[in-house]
Amino acid sequence: MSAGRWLVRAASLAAALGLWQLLTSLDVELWLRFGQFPTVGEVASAFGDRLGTAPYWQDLGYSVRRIVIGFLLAAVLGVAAGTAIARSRWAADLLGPLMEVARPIPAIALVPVAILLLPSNEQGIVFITFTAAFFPVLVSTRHAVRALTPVWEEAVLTMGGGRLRVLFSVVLPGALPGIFGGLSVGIGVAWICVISAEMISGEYGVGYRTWQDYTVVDYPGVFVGMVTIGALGWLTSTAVEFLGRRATAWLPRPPERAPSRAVRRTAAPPAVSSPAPALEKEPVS
Amino acid sequence: MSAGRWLVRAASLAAALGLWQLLTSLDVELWLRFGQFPTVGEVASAFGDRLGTAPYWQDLGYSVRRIVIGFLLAAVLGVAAGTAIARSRWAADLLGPLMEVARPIPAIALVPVAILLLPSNEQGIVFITFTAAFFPVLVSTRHAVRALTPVWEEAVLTMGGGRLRVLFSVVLPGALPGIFGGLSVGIGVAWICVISAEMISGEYGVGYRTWQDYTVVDYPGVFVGMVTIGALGWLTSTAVEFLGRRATAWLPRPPERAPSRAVRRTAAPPAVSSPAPALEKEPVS
Amino acid sequence: GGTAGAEDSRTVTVTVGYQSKTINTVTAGTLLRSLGYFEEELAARGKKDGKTYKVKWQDYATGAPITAQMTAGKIDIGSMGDFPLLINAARGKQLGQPTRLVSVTGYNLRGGLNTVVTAPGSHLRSLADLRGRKVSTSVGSAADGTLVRALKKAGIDPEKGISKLNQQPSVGASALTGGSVDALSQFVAWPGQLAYEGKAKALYDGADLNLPTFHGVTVREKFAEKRGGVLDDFLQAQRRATDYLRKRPVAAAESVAEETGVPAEAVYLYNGAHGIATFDPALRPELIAALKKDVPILKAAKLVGDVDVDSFVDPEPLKRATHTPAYPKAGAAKSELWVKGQDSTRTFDSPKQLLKALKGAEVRAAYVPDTLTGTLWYADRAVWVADGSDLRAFVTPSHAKTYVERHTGARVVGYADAVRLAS
Amino acid sequence: MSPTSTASLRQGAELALEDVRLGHHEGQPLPGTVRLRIAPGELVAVLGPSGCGKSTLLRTLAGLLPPLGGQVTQDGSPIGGPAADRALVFQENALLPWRSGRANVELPLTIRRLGREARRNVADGWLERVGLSEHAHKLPRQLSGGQRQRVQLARALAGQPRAVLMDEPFGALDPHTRAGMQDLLVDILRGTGATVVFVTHDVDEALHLGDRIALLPSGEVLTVPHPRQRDARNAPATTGIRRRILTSL
Amino acid sequence: MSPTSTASLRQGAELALEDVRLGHHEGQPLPGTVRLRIAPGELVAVLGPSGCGKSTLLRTLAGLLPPLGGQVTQDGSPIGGPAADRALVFQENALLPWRSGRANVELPLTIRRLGREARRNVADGWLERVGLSEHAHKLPRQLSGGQRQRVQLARALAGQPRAVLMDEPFGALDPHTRAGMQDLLVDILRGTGATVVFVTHDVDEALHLGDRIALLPSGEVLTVPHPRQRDARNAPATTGIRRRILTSL
Ligand SMILES: Nc1ncnc2c1ncn2[C@@H]1O[C@H](COP(=O)(O)OP(=O)(O)OP(=O)(O)O)[C@@H](O)[C@H]1O
Ligand SMILES: Nc1ncnc2c1ncn2[C@@H]1O[C@H](COP(=O)(O)OP(=O)(O)OP(=O)(O)O)[C@@H](O)[C@H]1O
Ligand SMILES: [Mg+2]
Ligand SMILES: [Mg+2]
Repeated sequence: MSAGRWLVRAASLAAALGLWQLLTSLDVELWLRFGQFPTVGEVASAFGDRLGTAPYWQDLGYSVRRIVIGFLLAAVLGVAAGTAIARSRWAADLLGPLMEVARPIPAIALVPVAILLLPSNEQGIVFITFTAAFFPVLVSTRHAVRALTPVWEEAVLTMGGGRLRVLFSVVLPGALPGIFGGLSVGIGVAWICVISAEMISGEYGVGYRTWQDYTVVDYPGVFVGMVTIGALGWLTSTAVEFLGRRATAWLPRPPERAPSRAVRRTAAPPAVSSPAPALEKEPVS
Repeated sequence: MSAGRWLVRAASLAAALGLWQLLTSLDVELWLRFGQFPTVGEVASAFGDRLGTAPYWQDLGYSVRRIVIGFLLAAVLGVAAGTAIARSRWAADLLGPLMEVARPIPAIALVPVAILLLPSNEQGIVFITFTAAFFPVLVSTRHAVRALTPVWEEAVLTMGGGRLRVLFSVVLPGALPGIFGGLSVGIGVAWICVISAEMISGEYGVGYRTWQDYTVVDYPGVFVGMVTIGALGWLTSTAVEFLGRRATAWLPRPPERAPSRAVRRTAAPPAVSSPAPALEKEPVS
Repeated sequence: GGTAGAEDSRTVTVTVGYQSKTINTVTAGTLLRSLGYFEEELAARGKKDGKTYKVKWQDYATGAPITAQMTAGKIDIGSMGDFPLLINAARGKQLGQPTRLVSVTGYNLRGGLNTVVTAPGSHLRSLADLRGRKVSTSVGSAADGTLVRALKKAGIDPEKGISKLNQQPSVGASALTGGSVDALSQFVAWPGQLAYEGKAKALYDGADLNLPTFHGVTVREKFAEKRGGVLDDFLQAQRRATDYLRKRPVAAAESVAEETGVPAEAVYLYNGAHGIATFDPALRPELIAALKKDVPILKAAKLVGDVDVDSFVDPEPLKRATHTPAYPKAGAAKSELWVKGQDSTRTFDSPKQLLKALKGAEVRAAYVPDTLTGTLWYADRAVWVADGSDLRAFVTPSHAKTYVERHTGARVVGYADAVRLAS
Repeated sequence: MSPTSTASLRQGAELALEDVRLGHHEGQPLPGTVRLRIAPGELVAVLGPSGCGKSTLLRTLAGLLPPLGGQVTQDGSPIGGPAADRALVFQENALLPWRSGRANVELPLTIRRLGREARRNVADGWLERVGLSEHAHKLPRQLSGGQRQRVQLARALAGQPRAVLMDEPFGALDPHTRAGMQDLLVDILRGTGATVVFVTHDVDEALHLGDRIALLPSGEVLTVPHPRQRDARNAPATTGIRRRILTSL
Repeated sequence: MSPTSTASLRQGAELALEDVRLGHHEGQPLPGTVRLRIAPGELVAVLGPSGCGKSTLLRTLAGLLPPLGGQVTQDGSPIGGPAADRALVFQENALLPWRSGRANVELPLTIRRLGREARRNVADGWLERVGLSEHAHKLPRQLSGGQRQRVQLARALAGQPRAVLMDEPFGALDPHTRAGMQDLLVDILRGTGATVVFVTHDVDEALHLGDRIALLPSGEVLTVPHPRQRDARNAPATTGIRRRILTSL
């Protein structure tokens, strides 16, 4: 990407921050009410204070580890289950209904389940993160696999490929763009459930800390948590998108979208005057 | 779908319930610890008790209304924003970074924001539900639009179609399978955040009730909530999937997957004995 | 892992659940942890029996997750308020992990730990004004109990007379700030903290009910039986922490503030020398009696069935563990002035004297007791009444009104006027 | 704007490539440059070995690919992008898979804002002319290869372009259908005077339809002695030029 | 299992259709039934108008479409599904878009568990034979239409099938390249003795390559007098049969 585009992107973020600062420092209250919102300055100074402390980085480390483990599990199992459901009638009939009923169960509602079911709190947290990311990956994979062009599979079948071969040579690579869409959504959903998951924690984690800050109504602290989670989420999802772009490099991608110069629709043709061009042999190349 | 398949599906759910009953009533504790889990019977009786009460149905009504409004908003805006980001460099540069940073922000962390920002509690709840569903829809749409076969757009361009025409005749219909994947994920995520959203409520809502039951550690109540949310989520996502299947009816779909009878790989050929068949004119049809 | 009591033969891990933000439990949580007394006691025990003892501290926002973890056998010792304790007792029994109340952390004999507050600019003057208004509280907490009882006393039907929003305390605080509720009934730390930050003012003082409230320590029965010694150590450590808090209240408050993010001034309001809470591990009979009176309220809200308080309360371990003499019962509160940079406060016999002393002092915080209930409050947030030459402080406007009605010539004055009058 | 009225007003576009360097943004540019002027109403057949750049040439003329060098003009003004003026019949399947054959043919008419009724009538007329009335309701994937090609043809012509760029439009057709389509094309062009650039692998087809034949990559442009006369197939001039083409390819 | 050793062991499959009713599960069945026996090593060309069911026939033979009636057998046993025995060159682009041309050709070899090295050598050999050595690294979308067709051909042949079903494999090729491919095909079949069913629209191609020609939908099967002899093009028997085909279509 060009330097100019990076600039635009940075400017966009800066403008958003500026708007926030403006709205909150002027206590604007036009339908939306910014009066009680912390200003950017307050959040930034709280952020600065936290950045220097060891617990901040400890929280960060814990959360990232939990999310990454949960997400990796979700990626592997989600792709596997999604593919199975899309490809096998038995899997669709046996797993499908269970998955569909389990899918909407709220992350926080899993807090007691995780506490009761799993031997340790860490496992409980990873379990909730996993669940959050698992279903988006599963559903996207299922959709992507179902939408595959059938002729690819047919080609491999006529070469004597079996189910496994079709799976690894056609289904997975062909569904990869859709699967990566699901992974990108999945990592996002894992983060949006990090507070719910870390409610179990009792000790560390960005989500845990944010909720603790909220219990003492420390809004700048809550915003520091939100910003931190936003940044971490951005990093992880950028990593996923980057991998995705590498893995689906075969997809046609417009270079930099060609600016359409000049006329698109030529106006009324000029009067038919130009003489028919010479039809004799012309040099071409 | 055949009656047989419905049977298998029902059996699968029943088996899962049976397993749960077995594990909990025997207090199995092999790594996973079912000892403290409520049994199916306990949950069912709590469920039965609740079903008969008016508040149960009131909660249901509130939650469904909130989710549906939030989801519809998310569907419309998510598809619009996702398409814009995928198609326009400016949109990608201006909105992209903001969206990526805002995307992972936890639903619960939005509780104070929603309360401070929006005039009424209902709006706050819808806002959180909306946010939960918005990003999955956006990301899936963006991926689907980016993966479109370019020749479709080129065809419409050579017919003189402008940007809008390409949008409505190519981009949206072509991305529809992916978009519906995103909508299906989105409605699921909206439900998994219903508790976070309804923390604001203070009065009604399935999510609210479930959390309330948890704050008094009433496990059968929590499970009733989970089952209710599971069922509602299933209904809504089935509706979305159904619409999706209608809208993308043009996709090739295997009939009922043809069971591969007989030989797939013929064994070693029989000894070359069959006489060359008559090459004279044979009747064919 | 948090597998409570998990051990190889040599190592014993004890998991303690606490609520750092509920500062009335600091002697079994935040303060105890930072003082390290429990670890000290266990180390001594370890020297004797050759085992290694480890403590896992887990900090939660409310009592519910602690109870949840206890029923799953993952937390051994937990601390929480009186209503959550009853839920803890009920669920523990129900789920085959019975628990016992073994000590109290802090108490207030009149119920001053719970307060109903409104937004600073609110026009509401008394509890009766709440009729038809939106009030946020947490169902299943002592604050809800206070609200229900107070409304009944004021002749308002707690079900229909107001519109009650059941919210987490922090959600309720946001709702109050955001203006979507008219009042907030909450327990320790929130009212004091919100008032200190200028986000709320007191509307109703829980002490009006004259019913004791407290926080206590609960332990899993199985743990208590298996590791009675460790429990003794805990109670011993708690007692030492209580001693420390009573001896050095300012240092304790500052340490707690540091750990929790609650302003030290708000911590001191509750945990100070004459703070609203009195710290004493003893299971006083009046507290147990009050606990019994709470059961019907929870039952009416269909939150628990019957709770057998007598079998829940177990005074034996405390008797076994502590050998120091009991503390006296909480006495009358006094005015306190906390001057910046000081590690102890000055005490005054009357609010007027405190106001006088304010002049020229670099005040960190000034506290005055309510004339009617004795509940401590910030001098600059209190409602002042000039009665002749005397100056009297009240937590809520309705207290002041009551007083003014009874005393001819008395009138409500602003804080600035009061300060002026005092000198 | 009824289809007939516009048709009579319109006329073929003049297309010109001046020292154009062809290529795709991903690969290397194709060797050599192309210079070619196509008069309004002229039909130029393009012949050349597989992979020599015929499709690239058509896409460049259509405005889909910017030339890597030189200038591409229509009626003297540079071509900056695709336009309804220049229809392209793609070599690959470019039908929208979610639209029936008929709906695909209606597309350019929708773009020209024809009413629902008119659209349908015009589309049905075209589908009948390409022999697909019975298959109009089918989705592209339910059509045979040749049927798809004919739908594409109908779609391109339905837009009444001033220039038609066709990339092997009859490649998947049997001789009989192919002859029918050729006749159709000749008919239409007589009516509208559209300019045609036509890629084919069939030398006889090129000799029958073209006014001139451009040979890629050599760059020779040959004038066809008897364009669009079926009986001229074995005329000596035709045989001579056929031989020249076959050696040249 | 080296490619050469298997090649010499293998021989053509015998394919037979007995009163087969063709069709797709979505549409109506095609009219009539097909009866056709193809001897091992025989090359049958299939001719017929667009949309008559040629592709459907090939897909049925490949085992991709279950027949709606009748029986399809290979060497006497019913065909239950696709198998490596019967390679299909699809009419549409059936290359896997995420694999380069070479990787596509390697696919059947991977399935036959050839080693990495051998796979690459064999694939490169095939790509050279179809004239695409220089384009081996390109993705399908970076190839021209004719190049894609040739990659498909190479891929089908690389699998050393006992029967090759080809759906207009040379449709997008210029005459020169086409002739080369025809020769290649003849060469290969001589070597391996594979059975070939070959859909084409080019009557001369059918007459040159086929042992017999099946005309759809009429059902006639004609024996070619001088198969695979270039000089027999204008022989009287050939001319006669050509005329018959053209009237019959
Ligand atoms: N998207 C692309 N990116 C890079 N190279 C391409 C792309 N498309 C085509 N090419 C290359 O450009 C050259 C010309 O391709 P083009 O499609 O124009 O050939 P053609 O003359 O139409 O051939 P055919 O008769 O086989 O269709 C070929 O070598 C091809 O490999
Ligand atoms: N998937 C499908 N579903 C329904 N009908 C189909 C499908 N595919 C093809 N058909 C129809 O079946 C008939 C035979 O199609 P087929 O593809 O076999 O024709 P073909 O002989 O190969 O024609 P062409 O020479 O144009 O490729 C056609 O009328 C076509 O519209
Ligand atoms: Mg081409
Ligand atoms: Mg076909």
